[in-house]
Amino acid sequence: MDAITASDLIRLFDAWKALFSVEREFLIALDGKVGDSDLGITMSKSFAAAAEAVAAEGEGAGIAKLLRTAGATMARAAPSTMGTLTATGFLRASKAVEGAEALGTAETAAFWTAFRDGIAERGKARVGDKTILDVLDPIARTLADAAASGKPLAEALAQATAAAEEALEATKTMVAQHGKAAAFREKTVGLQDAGATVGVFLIRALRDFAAA
Amino acid sequence: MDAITASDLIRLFDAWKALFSVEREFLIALDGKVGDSDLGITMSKSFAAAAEAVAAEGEGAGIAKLLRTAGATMARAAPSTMGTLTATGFLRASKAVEGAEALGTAETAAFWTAFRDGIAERGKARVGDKTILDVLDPIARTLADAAASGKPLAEALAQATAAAEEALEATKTMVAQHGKAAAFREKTVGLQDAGATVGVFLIRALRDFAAA
Amino acid sequence: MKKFLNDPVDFVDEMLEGIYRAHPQVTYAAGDKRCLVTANVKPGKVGIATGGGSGHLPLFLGYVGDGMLDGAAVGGVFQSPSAEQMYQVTKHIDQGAGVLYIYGNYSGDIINFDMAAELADLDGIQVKQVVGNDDVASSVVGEEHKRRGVAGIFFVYKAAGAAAAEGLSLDEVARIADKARLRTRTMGVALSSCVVPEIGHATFSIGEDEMEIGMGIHGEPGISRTKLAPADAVVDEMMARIFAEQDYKAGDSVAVLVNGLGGTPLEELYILFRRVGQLLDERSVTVKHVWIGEFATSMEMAGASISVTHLDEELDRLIGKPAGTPFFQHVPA
Amino acid sequence: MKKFLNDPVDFVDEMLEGIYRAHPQVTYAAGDKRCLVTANVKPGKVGIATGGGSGHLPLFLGYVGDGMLDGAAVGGVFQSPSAEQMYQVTKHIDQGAGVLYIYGNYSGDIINFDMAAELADLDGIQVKQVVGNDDVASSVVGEEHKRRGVAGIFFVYKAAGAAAAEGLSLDEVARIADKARLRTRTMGVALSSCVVPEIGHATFSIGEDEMEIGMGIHGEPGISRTKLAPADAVVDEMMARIFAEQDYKAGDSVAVLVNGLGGTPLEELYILFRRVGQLLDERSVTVKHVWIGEFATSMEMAGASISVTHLDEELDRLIGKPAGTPFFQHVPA
Ligand SMILES: Nc1ncnc2c1ncn2[C@@H]1O[C@H](COP(=O)(O)OP(=O)(O)O)[C@@H](O)[C@H]1O
Ligand SMILES: Nc1ncnc2c1ncn2[C@@H]1O[C@H](COP(=O)(O)OP(=O)(O)O)[C@@H](O)[C@H]1O
Ligand SMILES: [Mg+2]
Ligand SMILES: [Mg+2]
Ligand SMILES: [Mg+2]
Ligand SMILES: [Mg+2]
Repeated sequence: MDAITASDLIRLFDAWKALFSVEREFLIALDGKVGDSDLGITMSKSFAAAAEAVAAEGEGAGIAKLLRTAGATMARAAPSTMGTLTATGFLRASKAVEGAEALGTAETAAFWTAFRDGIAERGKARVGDKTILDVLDPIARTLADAAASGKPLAEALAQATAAAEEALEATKTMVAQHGKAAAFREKTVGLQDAGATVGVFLIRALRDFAAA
Repeated sequence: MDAITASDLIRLFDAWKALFSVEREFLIALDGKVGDSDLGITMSKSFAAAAEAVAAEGEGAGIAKLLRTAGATMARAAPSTMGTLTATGFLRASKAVEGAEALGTAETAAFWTAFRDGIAERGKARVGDKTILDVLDPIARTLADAAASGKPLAEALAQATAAAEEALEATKTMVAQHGKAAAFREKTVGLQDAGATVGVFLIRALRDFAAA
Repeated sequence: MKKFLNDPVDFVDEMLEGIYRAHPQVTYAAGDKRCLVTANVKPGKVGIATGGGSGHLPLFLGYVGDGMLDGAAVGGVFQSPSAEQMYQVTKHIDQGAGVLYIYGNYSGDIINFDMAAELADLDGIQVKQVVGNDDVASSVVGEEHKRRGVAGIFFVYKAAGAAAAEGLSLDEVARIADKARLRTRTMGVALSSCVVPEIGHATFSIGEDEMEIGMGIHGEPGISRTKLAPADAVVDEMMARIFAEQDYKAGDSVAVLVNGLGGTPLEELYILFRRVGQLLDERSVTVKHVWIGEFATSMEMAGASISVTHLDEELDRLIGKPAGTPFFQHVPA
Repeated sequence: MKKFLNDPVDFVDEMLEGIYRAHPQVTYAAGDKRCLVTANVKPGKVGIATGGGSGHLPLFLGYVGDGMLDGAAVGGVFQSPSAEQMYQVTKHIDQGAGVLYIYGNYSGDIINFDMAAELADLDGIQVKQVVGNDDVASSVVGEEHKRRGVAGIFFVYKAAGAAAAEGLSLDEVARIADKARLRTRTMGVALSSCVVPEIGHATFSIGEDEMEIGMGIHGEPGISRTKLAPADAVVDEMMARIFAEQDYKAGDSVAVLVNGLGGTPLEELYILFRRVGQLLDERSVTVKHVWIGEFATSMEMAGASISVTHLDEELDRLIGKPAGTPFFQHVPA
């Protein structure tokens, strides 16, 4: 597809919900290594709640409103670090695409840029700190470049996903600076960051959704 | 010996001290079956303290005073049930032999009668309740009979010891009514009472001491 | 044994050193740290003394303070203090109005308190005794005199302490203590053992999924050992036994103590109380006073007890009165 | 898992039901039991809110009451409450004088309190934040902003609560809270693990004869795991790290909190305090205030922490002021 409409967005949340239900145990185990094992629980809970909320609201509400509903729902459903950060991301993305009828490459770039900035502001982490930000930053940059050079959405998302996957791999070399993992210091080297993994899951599912 | 003098009494406490030091672990184990395992500790502690106290006081104090010192010392040294009961026994025995220069059969009978009565009064147990009283009662009765019929001390003590041993055996059929053992109710049947065992130890050592 | 201690032999005395350092409101009599007394003896007041083994903090010494007790003789872990120590506490706190002993029904304690009372009597100090026997699980109805004293003694202290603070006579304070005793019942449940420092290993063993209803606070055997049931079911069983003891009518009121034995988190005690409250609601019995926390422990034993005092007007009023000790504060709303 | 509970999923909510049943001094905002607020909001006073995961009773909600805090957002066990819940608490307790957030330095809590502050700001409610980071073991000097908040937050609550009760402005209350935070240090030691109800097994494993110095109250890794040492040696090591942090001079004074993590008997905490007092004596540092007991727990974890606040005159005075919550009473002598 060339652009994501409000009705697409509702189905996208369904896809994300299904994804995190499948990856629940994997994320629990991943967060368990240097954390508290809650990530799989909170992500599956919050995306399930968001998917239901946007479906209940319906496409008539429009993209921005749907994203706001998703963010607000997630904040309530799973107030963990990642739960609140992703909620913040969707709330900021909502503002960034205010008035848009559909998300083409430019709007999708604006979406992820706002998503990244919101999380950066809320979490006060920097790129290189071994957080979700390490994949959100290349996602936002790649999409902005793609938008500037007028690439179609599917191609832009494929590039963004590749960049995110590479960035996720790079988190293995980093030492965690934030959250529960930070207490484990050098022991976090060699492990991929759990939050960054969530970032890759999000963009990968979006790519597949747009490619379908 | 025909009668126990003040200097004999000091040596008798030494014999009791040695006895309870030897029987310490046995009494710990016995009290541990349906109690709190402290009997071996408290008896060895209290007789050691009493033996030292009467030795320090010296024979010049006389029998009654030595017994009072022993009782008061034991009360302080080991305030467990049996510690305080035996302390009470010695304090009452002290009063009963007030003025006596030596303990012949009559005085020894008075001693153990007071010892028994003191413990009965303090502990409010009855014969048959599976306590030390079950051996103190036949000891006191046997000695009183022996005194009435003018038996020599050694013979009287031999009879009393035999009666005590029989009575101890009989505690096996009883259900404990007092102290920590009471909580175990029917489970105490088949076991000899720990306190009654102490009673037999006391009279047996006295018999051996008087026979020597 | 996982304990913060130095030499196990010094456990009680080092604990007491910590207590005297922390709390200038208490001091000791006769040069013996195990004769703990209030630093603030009230002239003319009936004295109240308690005592018993260590290992149950805040019981026993923790209730020495304003509106509660005046002294406590402190024994070794789970061992009675000596008659001499009780007597020294008695002498120190007597203000000419006599002294009431309130302690738990254990033979070692009884025998020593009896002896202390005799010694005090020789000094002309009038002594009365009330012996707590609230543990329903420890003997059947009709044999209440055989029952152990456990956490419910807190309500006896509270009522008697308030009565003494009001200036009542020894006879009156003893009457009130005895009434509180007669109207108080406790049921306990243990999930794990305690460890006595000088012994160094668990007093008893219990399976990873088992509970023992009715176990005593020194590990005395209880009524039944079964698989750990849901909290509500545990409370239902405990409260059924408490309800069976007294005639509770709609409109009656009670004081409730949900007590942790040492190792059980406070969160769980509130989950237990939630169900206690529901059961009392069902009977239209009003909870006038409630305390939840650790009031009578057994070292690190995991478990809890529920104590209920069937109130009359007098007990209601006295239990509600203010009190202040280093371990227990009650400031009426 | 040996716990008194029904369905683990209901653990926190059933605990809260018990709390609301027992303590009419607290209620909840916005129809959400996890938004606990005082029933006795003081007109015109600066509001103080806290919040954090459950499983630490009496932390956090236990300090809501007179002279302390006005509200607490309650999370799942070891999980942050939501920004929405914090915001609802904020709205309820604001009396026009603004609201101070005091909570521990954990990313989930920070992110949610930040978001709540943003929401409150939209309503025109002024919010300030002080984030407790007293745990010396959790990061080195120079990186104090990375340190976790643990039991020492009690002194921040106490000082700020007293300041707010005196009618000081939000800026002043925040200044005092921040000073208390900067002058407070805590060291912890764990002997056994806790069990999170929804997980059902120990968070970490530790040998039968081991201790971990510096472990966090959710089981975060500490500084060193060694054989359990005698109590005095454990205190010496902990206090050496606390002394190294601030310049203690003869004649200085401190407030001390010896805190049990849940499974450790009170007796042992007094044995620890005995040694703390000796070490302070050696430096001629005076203990002006001391609390010993369970103030910030980690479910049934065995272990303890020592918190020390280096007092100045203002903190001394404020920490000594009266306070009364369902879980904590302070009645100055
Ligand atoms: N300050 C932060 N900014 C951005 N991301 C963060 C921050 N702190 C933690 N994270 C991310 O959150 C992930 C863990 O999320 P989650 O399990 O929800 O945390 P917690 O269990 O501590 O609340 C980490 O892997 C990291 O990517
Ligand atoms: N009321 C009593 N009267 C007489 N003897 C008693 C009484 N209660 C207990 N005993 C005796 O004490 C013995 C246990 O003594 P001890 O171990 O010192 O008790 P505890 O450990 O309970 O203080 C019992 O075997 C019994 O013989
Ligand atoms: Mg996590
Ligand atoms: Mg015994
Ligand atoms: Mg405890
Ligand atoms: Mg506890």
